[in-house]
Amino acid sequence: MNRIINDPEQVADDAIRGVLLAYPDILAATDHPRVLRAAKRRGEGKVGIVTGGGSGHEPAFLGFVGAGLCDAVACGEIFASPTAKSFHEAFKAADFGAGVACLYGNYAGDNMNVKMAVKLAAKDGLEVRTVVANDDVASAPRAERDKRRGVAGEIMMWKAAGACSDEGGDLGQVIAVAQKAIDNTGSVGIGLSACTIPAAGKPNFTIAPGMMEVGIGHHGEPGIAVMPVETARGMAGLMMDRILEDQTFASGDDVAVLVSGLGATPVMELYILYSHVDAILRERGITPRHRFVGNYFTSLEMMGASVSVTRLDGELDRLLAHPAHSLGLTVLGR
Amino acid sequence: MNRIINDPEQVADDAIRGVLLAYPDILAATDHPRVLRAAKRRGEGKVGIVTGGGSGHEPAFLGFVGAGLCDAVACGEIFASPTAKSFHEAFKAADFGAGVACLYGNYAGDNMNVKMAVKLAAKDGLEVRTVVANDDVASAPRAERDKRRGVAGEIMMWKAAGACSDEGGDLGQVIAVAQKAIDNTGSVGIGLSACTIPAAGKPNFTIAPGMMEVGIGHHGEPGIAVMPVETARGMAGLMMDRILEDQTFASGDDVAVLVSGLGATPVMELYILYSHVDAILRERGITPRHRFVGNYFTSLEMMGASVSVTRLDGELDRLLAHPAHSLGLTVLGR
Amino acid sequence: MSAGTGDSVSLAAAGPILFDLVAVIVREQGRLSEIDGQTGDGDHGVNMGKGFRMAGERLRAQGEFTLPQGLATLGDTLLSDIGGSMGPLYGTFFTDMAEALDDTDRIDAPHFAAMLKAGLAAVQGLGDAKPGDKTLVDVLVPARDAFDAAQREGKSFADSLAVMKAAAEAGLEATRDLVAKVGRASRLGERSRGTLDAGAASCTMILSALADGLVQRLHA
Amino acid sequence: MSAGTGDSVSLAAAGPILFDLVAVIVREQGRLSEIDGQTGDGDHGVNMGKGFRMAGERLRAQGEFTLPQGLATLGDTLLSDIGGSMGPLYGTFFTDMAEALDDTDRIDAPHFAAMLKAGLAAVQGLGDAKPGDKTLVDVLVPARDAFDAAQREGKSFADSLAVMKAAAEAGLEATRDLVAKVGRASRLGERSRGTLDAGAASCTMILSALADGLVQRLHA
Ligand SMILES: Nc1ncnc2c1ncn2[C@@H]1O[C@H](COP(=O)(O)OP(=O)(O)O)[C@@H](O)[C@H]1O
Ligand SMILES: Nc1ncnc2c1ncn2[C@@H]1O[C@H](COP(=O)(O)OP(=O)(O)O)[C@@H](O)[C@H]1O
Ligand SMILES: [Mg+2]
Ligand SMILES: [Mg+2]
Ligand SMILES: [Mg+2]
Ligand SMILES: [Mg+2]
Repeated sequence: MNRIINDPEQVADDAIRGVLLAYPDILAATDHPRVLRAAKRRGEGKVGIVTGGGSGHEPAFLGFVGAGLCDAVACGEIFASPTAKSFHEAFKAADFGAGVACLYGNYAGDNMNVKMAVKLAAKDGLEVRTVVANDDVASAPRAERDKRRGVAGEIMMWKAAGACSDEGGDLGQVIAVAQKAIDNTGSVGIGLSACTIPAAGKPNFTIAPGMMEVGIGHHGEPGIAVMPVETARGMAGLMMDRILEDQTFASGDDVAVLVSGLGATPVMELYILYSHVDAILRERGITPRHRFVGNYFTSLEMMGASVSVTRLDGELDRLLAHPAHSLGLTVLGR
Repeated sequence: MNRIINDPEQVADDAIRGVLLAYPDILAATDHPRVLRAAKRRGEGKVGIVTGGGSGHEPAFLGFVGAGLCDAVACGEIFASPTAKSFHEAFKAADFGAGVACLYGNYAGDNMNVKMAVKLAAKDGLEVRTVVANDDVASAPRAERDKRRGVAGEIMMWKAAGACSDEGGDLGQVIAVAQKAIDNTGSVGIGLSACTIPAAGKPNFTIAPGMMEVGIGHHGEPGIAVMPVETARGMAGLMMDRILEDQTFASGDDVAVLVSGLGATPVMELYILYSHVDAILRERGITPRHRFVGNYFTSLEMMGASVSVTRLDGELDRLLAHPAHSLGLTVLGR
Repeated sequence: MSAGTGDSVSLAAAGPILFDLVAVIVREQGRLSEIDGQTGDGDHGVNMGKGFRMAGERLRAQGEFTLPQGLATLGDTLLSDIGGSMGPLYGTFFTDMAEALDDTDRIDAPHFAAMLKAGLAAVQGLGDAKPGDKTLVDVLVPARDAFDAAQREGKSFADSLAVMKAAAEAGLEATRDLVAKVGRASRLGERSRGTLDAGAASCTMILSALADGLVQRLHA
Repeated sequence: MSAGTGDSVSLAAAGPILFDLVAVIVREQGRLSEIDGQTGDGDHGVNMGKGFRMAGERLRAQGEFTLPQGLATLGDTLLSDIGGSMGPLYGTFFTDMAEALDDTDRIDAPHFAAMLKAGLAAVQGLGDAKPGDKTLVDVLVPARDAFDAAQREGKSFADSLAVMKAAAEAGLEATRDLVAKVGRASRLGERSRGTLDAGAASCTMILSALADGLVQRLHA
């Protein structure tokens, strides 16, 4: 296996050790080896923002801890939910006396571990409220929204909620903003090649050369169609059709767009994809006011990309423009 | 070919179109389609910083245009030097009346196109001076330094020179700082898989599964050894041996370190690699004062990583800490 | 009072049963992963083996512990050190089983019934799996039903445990014909039919070891 | 004065030779890439074809042009639109050849010699390749030497051009035994021996087309 690792079982821990050495100005260790917090602790009275999820999605999740974003993160094994204990410790690390918002993605393991952790925190008297991202419109029909997976749209949720907390919002407001951000976000991914978890040593799904999987999940979960590889224009069309038909976007709408590579796709190809996403939006009278194009939410070395679109109101627009600084995202403010 | 492109011949132009749509606040078009400039034009009297090179290395080269970095960039076809005309137009776009520093990498095509462009600029009365990066210590023995390729260490050169220009340095000072930065930088890459130029449709070199190529170049140029894949610790050791033996680093030295993925390597593995680089430096009493770990200088979807180490003096240390903002690198300042 | 009276066992004497649970999971870890690999991601044995091995170490360090203390340690270890679905599911399973023995220092048939009920409720409360979804619930539900029925029929604690064990094994065997509705295997839909469920397999091992341990001690 | 006097050609009449250069490169583009593919990255034909085709379009749009005007357009197009090594090398080659015809409106043997000398100097000034490095210099140097020798021997312009053509072809053939010292092929070291050099091949085509065009017009 041509990978830069030591013991395949220790990959998640080894990576955390490295990121702490590389970025001590952004991330700090806690007493729990799988929990990191923002290096610059925020003042008392701020709502704490916590996220967490499996490793292998870097810069997600730990790359969205920092000023104007999350305060603490729980890191799992590759593609596996963090433990209940990790989430619980992350809650404690993000407790500044105003409660904690846990903003994570809709996966069975994460749901269960967060649920247990919220129970444990309640015993300590710490109020934790949750928003679970379900932005992947390809993962279930709209009528079964609660079955949809959370993917790169989570970044919009963290950004908005982090800014709201920064602005002094209380727990109710932060939760409401996070929920609004994710409710107004739709995402779709296209997979072009599989990925290999080091401990497994071989891919646990396959995408044939010349084929693409539309609607693939962040761990290779099956999509809605396997078909011959399309042009970038065609891929953008397929993804945007799904996203735009799912919610009623109207001419005159402002949106935020995030195009993320899944790991191995050259960044220049993400720019190409974005050009078509931009054109499709503008043809419909929709204006992309915030644009993020890069590797934001990956799946190890999978090839492919995801597109996320968030419909904005004045509040979300303001919150997305709010300054933020982390490994995965820096916004300088307008 | 499982890639996100339209016409394989148009990949470079299509990507430029996309990046301009996505980041109009950072990059602006010029009259020449392959030349981009910083969106926020800097004041008169500033030394202009220009770079350029083949496409497919994103975020390099265009991702290092922005505040505190380069002012304009010439973009070539994938892995091919920009034209003399492109460099010439980039010089004009970065002409604020104080001369232009062209800081690029040591490749035959780039050398020739820059040389022609400098001649063309001289006819307009525009003074352009050049520094050619040759930081890849694996590409030729130290005695033949002028044959060495420029790789990710170029980023240190752009960063230092951009900051010096920002501070009001004149052309001579900017050139001197750029030369000092690159002279004090050594880089080595390890390749773990090949990459495919879309127009070619198949890789034009190969790395066998289970094998790695130490000292590989940014376009797959042969390295110094092909050997079985090592652990992350072993890879760091091989790379650091080469870098540290090339220049006399001494206990007590301060350095800047850049670990860049070559495209497809998961970012978490770059963190693992960094942890060993950090340990090796500290064992020798060398302190990594600036650390950059991520995908800074890639080779399409090649797997692997490069390590660059720059020995710092007070001036380089200050210049690297100077604020900068571009697609590829943001430094908030201390 | 002796360890076993024929119809109850002292919780202190039952503590070491935890090592039997650890032993069977660690021993069968390869088989559990193999079963998971047929429809899931093939890591059930790895997840369980890691958690139970860690719990075993903590228990050995603890030295003396009662059955509920041991179950609590096991549950806590799973919650603390095993992510994914199994950590919280088995974690809360064992934690809540331990709590069901709060008010006693001996375990008899009614306590066992209460313990099983609490464990099942914890799993279902957290994971929402219904019988027929092809999970460990498809072992727990028939096991509980069989134990309760045996009790209603006036069977002894030991005999009821034997009945439960058989029902658990039958429940496991029956998962072969089910289509997975939750968990990773659910992605496969119809293709998940025809193989056992991994969680059901580990749950059967756990219930059997528990039953065997108690039966041994009932007449000790 | 007529187009050809036997020992000189009017630059205006020689302009259309540019279309012959374009035609041969576009026609042979596949073969050039094939040669480059044996030791380099297989794109020499693509690079040359693209540049010469673009120059052809510009020349057609220009309508009337003299030989140096045409060469300048070709050189300028290569510098503007072809990156890599070939754009600047052939770009400056043609640009400097055009400049060598600045002070005349007819081309005779001394002017041709001056033109060839200027082109070679431009290529070597920019690319630093020496004879034997397995580049187009290995065609240009023997071509120039042969032309100059023929002149010294008192041969006519037309005969000198024929001698030059033969020398260019021999120079190309001789690159087969060379080991590449510059350019991408130099990575291969010894393995680059045994095949022709791509740039030498395109250069031979260019010199031949130029010679043929002039010979035709000398007696027109
Ligand atoms: N919601 C649930 N309720 C009960 N059991 C579940 C649930 N989801 C999954 N399981 C059980 O988990 C088992 C798989 O466990 P394991 O392989 O360790 O975790 P993962 O599926 O995360 O890889 C399944 O065989 C099933 O019995
Ligand atoms: N420094 C140089 N001087 C003269 N000719 C050169 C030099 N470097 C390369 N060449 C010529 O360039 C040719 C290859 O051109 P081409 O394939 O178009 O460019 P690239 O090598 O960038 O792919 C070689 O066959 C050689 O003749
Ligand atoms: Mg798993
Ligand atoms: Mg599993
Ligand atoms: Mg080439
Ligand atoms: Mg070539």
